[in-house]
This record gives sequence, C-alpha cells and structure tokens, in this order.
Amino acid sequence: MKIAVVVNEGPYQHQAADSAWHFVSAALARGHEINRVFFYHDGVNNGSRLTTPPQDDRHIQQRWSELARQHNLDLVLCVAACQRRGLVDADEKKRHGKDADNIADGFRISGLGQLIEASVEADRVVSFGD
Amino acid sequence: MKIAVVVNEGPYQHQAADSAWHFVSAALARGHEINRVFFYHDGVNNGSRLTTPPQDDRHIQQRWSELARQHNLDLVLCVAACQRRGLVDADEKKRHGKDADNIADGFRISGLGQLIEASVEADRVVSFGD
Amino acid sequence: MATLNIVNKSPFEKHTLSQCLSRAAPGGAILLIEDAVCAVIKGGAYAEQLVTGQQKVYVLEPDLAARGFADAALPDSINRVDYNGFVDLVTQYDLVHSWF
Amino acid sequence: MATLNIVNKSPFEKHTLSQCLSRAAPGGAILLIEDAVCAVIKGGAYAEQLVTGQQKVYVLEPDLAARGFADAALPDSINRVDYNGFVDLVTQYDLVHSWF
Amino acid sequence: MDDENDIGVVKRFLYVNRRAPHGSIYALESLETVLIGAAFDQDVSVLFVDDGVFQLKKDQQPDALGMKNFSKTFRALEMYDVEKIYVEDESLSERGLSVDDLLIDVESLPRNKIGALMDAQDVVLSF
Amino acid sequence: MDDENDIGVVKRFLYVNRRAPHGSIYALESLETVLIGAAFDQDVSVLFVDDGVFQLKKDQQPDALGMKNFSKTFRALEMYDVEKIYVEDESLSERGLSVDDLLIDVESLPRNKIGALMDAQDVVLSF
Repeated sequence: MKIAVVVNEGPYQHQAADSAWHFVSAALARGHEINRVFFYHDGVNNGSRLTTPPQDDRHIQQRWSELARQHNLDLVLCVAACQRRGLVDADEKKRHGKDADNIADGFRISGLGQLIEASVEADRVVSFGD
Repeated sequence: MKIAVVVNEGPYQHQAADSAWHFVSAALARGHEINRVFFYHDGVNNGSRLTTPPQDDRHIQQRWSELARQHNLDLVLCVAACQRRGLVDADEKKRHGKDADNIADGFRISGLGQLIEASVEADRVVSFGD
Repeated sequence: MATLNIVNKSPFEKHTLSQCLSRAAPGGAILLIEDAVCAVIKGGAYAEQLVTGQQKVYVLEPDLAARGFADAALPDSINRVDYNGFVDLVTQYDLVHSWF
Repeated sequence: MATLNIVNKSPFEKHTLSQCLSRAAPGGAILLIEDAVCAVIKGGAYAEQLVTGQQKVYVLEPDLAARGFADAALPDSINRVDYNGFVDLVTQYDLVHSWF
Repeated sequence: MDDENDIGVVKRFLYVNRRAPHGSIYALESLETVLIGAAFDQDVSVLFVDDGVFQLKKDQQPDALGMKNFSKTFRALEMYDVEKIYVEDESLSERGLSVDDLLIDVESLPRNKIGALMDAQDVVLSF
Repeated sequence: MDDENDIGVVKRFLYVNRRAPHGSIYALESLETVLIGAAFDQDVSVLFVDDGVFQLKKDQQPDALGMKNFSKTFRALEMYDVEKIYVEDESLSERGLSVDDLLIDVESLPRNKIGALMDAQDVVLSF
C-alpha cells in the first residue's frame, strides 16, 4: 500500500518526530511504499545537518537521512515553514542572500503542493504532531 | 527592578517567543533591568539568522537582535539545547566539525549555569513557553 | 509571599488553568495570556469558575483583542491589563509562576 | 468507511481524547500513542470511559513500556500493538485521523 | 484552475481546525494548506471544532501584537471555490459564541453529525 | 561544591514537573537544570504534580524507542544533595498510582499543601 506521512514537529522537543520515523521504518519493513514524508510547521527542523545530539542519544536527522538513502525516500520540507524557521538549501541561500545553508542530505525544500499531491496519490495519509 | 526571562519555545510555532519579546520591551521601557534572557528547549531556535519570514510578518529574530543592540541585552542560548537543535556559533562549529554556523547578532551560546546565575541575581524570573 | 500565576493555554484545550487554580495559594493572582484569554468570555464554560475570590484575576488586553474580544463583556471581577500592567504585576507580587 | 483515530496526548494534560471520543463514528478505532498511553492504566481516571463499545481501542506497546507500564494490567478490551501492528491498522481502516 | 496543478484525481479532503488562532501557528498554516488544496482542484471541506471556532471570530485585532490578521483570508475562501465550511454547534455554545459572532457564513452541525462527516472523507488533515 | 559556581547567595528554587516523560523533552531538560542548580549550591526543591508523577514511575523502558532512560538519574539526586523531593497525593491516585510505583523515596503532599510550598520559594521554574 502507498502511504504518505506528515511530520509537524521538530526533533527532540516532542516525540512526534520519533514516532513518525518508527512508523515509516516499520511500514517500509512490511513492504509498503512511503511515497513522501512531508515536514510542515516546526517539522522542518528535522532537516538541519547542524545538530550534534549527545553521543548516547539518537541522532534524529541522521536517522532520517539514512532511511532516505536506503529506501530512496522523498523527504520534503515545506518552503514557507523553512523560511520562518531558518532552514536553507543552496537555492534558498541564493534567493534570500543568506551566508550559509543548513539542510541535511536526503531532504529537499518544496511547496505545500507536495503535501496535496502526496495525499492524492497515497492510499493513506498519517500525520504526526503535537 | 532586575528581571530574568526564560523562553522555552521557538519563533512562530507558538506565541511564547512573541509574548516574551513584548514583555521584555515593556519592562525595559518602564525602567526595569533585564539581566538576561535565557533561551532553553526549542527557545534556542529564536537565535537563527537564517530565517526569512514573509515581508508582511514580524521578524522575530531581528526583533531580538535589535532589542539587544539598543539595550545591551544578554541573550543566551542553552548550549545543550543548541546541540540537539542545530544552533551553532563559531566555537561550536569548530568544536563539532560543522561546515556552517547560523547564530544571529546579539545572541551567545552558553551553559545552563547561566540560567541559575541569572535567577539568583534577579528579583524576579518570568518564563514563557508552551 | 504572594504569587503571580501566569496561564497561557486555553482551558478548552488543556487542563492547565484548573490545575493552577486547584493549587494556587490564596492572596495571589492569576494572569491569563495568549490562548488562556479564551477562559474569560461571558457565557463560556470557564468564566464562572475563575471568579473564586481566592485570587485576583487579570487578562492580557492585547491577547484578548487579537482573538476578537476587545469589546467583550467580562465578569466584573476580572481586570484587563496591557503589557505595562503585566510588568507591574510581576513587580508587585513576590514570585512569578508560569503554568504551561 | 471506518476511521482509525490516533491520539497522542495524555488525557490528564489535554482534552484531546475526550474530544476525539465525542465525535468518532461507531465502527472505527482509537489508537493511543506517545503520552496518550497514560489513559489506559487500570485505576486511572480515564481507563473506564475508553471502553465505550463504539470503537476498538489499541495502545502502542513500546510507548507503554517507555513509561513503565510494560507489564501493567489493562482493561480487557484494550489491545496492545507494536509498530507493525500500527502499520497494519493504518492499512485495515479506510482513513486515518490524527488528533493532537 | 491551474493546469500544472491538475493531477487527474479528485479526492475528498477534510481540514480539521481545532486550535485557537494566534497562540500557535497552526490556524495560519492550515489556511495556507486549504488554499493550496483548492488550487489543486480537490474536493475541499473545512471543519472548525473545539477551539478552532475562535479562528472565525469577528473583530480579531492581532495587529497590535505585530501579528498578521489572516482571519480576513477566510472571506476569500469562496473565491477559491471552498464552499463546504462547517462549524460544530456545541463548540460554539460551550465558548459563549453563536454563528452571529463569526465573520463568514458557515453550515453549523451538531456534534452527533461530525463523525459521519469525517468518515465520508478520503483524506483528513488536522491542525 | 565547586568554587567557580559559588555566587554567594542562596535562594530557594522550586522545580515543578508537570509533564509525562518521553512524549516531550521537558522532563529530561528539567532534570538537567535541577542538577546544575544543585551544583550552584542553591536550596533546591523538586515537585512532581499532574503528569509529572509519571517521570518517577519504575520500570521505564524507552530504550526500544532509541530514547535515553534518564529516569535512573533521579536516583542520583541524593548524591547532589537534592533531598527535598515532593509528589502530590492526588496526582498519583488520579492516575492509578501510589508511592510504591515510584523509583525513589519522596515526600507525598496533599493538594491543599502545594500552594504553601510554592509560595515559600524565591524562584519557581516550571517544565
């Protein structure tokens, strides 16, 4: 079955980002397709490569990037949410004249239309938030 | 009177960051001293210079930086919270081998001891969160 | 010692307000900010239980106005304050306790 | 059509669970995850009202274990699922609705 | 509307708004999603329950806080062919409100009809 | 303890924990603050009310979720001279719990004594 996933919260503050990752992992292991993970609201903070969590804790961003690499997952950060929260890729850096970017491997920034499109194409949509 | 302020939430997602800024502005205008604003939990996300909110919306990070410049405010981001959430200054960049930093003017990164110290030295401690 | 209790969550969404009211010591105050201002609307389910007589109750005017209640009738004993009034309350009470 | 309703907040903290239960259509299910697992503890204030007979009730085992209730007695009609079971529920019901 | 947004399938989307405005960004970002969903020619319904009914309150003045008064945008929903807008009766009355307090016309539904509305959807997005 | 943390003034700090563990980071980050506060030789009290009492539940196993089992650290509070640890009776009983379910010894207080405890502080930090 084809499942789209929405993540509305950032890493560590709330469990939503963890729950989403465990759900996506389990769904893939069970042979389902995750056609997109859409990060909205504070969810875009999952995509920063600048995090350095304590060594004895899970690395939420790296966990997502790794899953994306293994399963060719489409991890999309909402562009409007990124602009409010400071998530920047090379294009956004240029467009807004910023001096740095911080997006992690396996994530891309795109519009809200990607959420609608993923929802239309999927058999189920599952949201995680606070 | 000397007042310490704690901010536990990031910009835009919850109103806490707005309420804290309005409170600090009003307290300063009324002649009180704000001995420190301590950003904890997701609050550290207030200190990213990479945000580009819509033109017709308030710019929460710039508002803090401006207030710090005008009043010589001490804006401290908790280092452990920064590491979990990807807030990085020049020192942290070097220490963790990151390829970029994103801290805004007027903010500095330091330890939780700064919260205790500010609370001991202040006549009042006011927290904003979710 | 008297405490200023600050509540910022709607009582229709979270239990914070009643959890605060059930503990707050007499002689203190409750200041409602952000979504907690929804508690004071006359005819709403929480306006009456706010007026216990144990604490003074204040509501942050700009947060009330933001939600469309600038001109709303409030129970008599609930006082509106602006941010200057918020600052004054912080200095008038001995201790500030934020309930999220 | 039958809906899987997912609730993730403790009923002691937010009203989400009762707000969900008061709307959810018969024939659907409620899955409790994250802090919402606190609802199922026997002797707690919410365990009984969960068992309405209108919906099947599931609780996410790893979230229950995380909070120290791996071996806790639950009301009979509440079923434990792991993440595989969570995935299966998503596919078995026609629609998923997350309540925050 | 827009050909590039034509993805050939029309699904029933329900947007559920359960939070007060301004205390968090969910109301604003939900509205942005509703507008995008409509631009994709999907079958859009919008439901306001619980504190979500405050989003439609008349006379919102967040300007003094430096925040956007996006409540005016609800009036534009019709232009985007978003016409199925529901409010729950009990959510209003528990909060001391009536439909007269709202800035747009809505269809009000009793609580015991909400479950059927939800069950009739293909996708539910809740904010 | 540590000379560099000696700031000459001792205040009464109350840390109020009102959230369940693992669903959000507040419990963990509150505990970190308590430990730092104790290292600064302040007069520390810690109160668990509402869902905060779940933080002290025995047998927490967040490891399967890849999350830290920081509940063991509560046992170390004594080593940091944090000895005033309070739990509210009613918060336990409403949740089907008793002090026997908790992983450390605490002083339990009835709800009607909590206000006085709060009023007796110089600083209240709530998480």
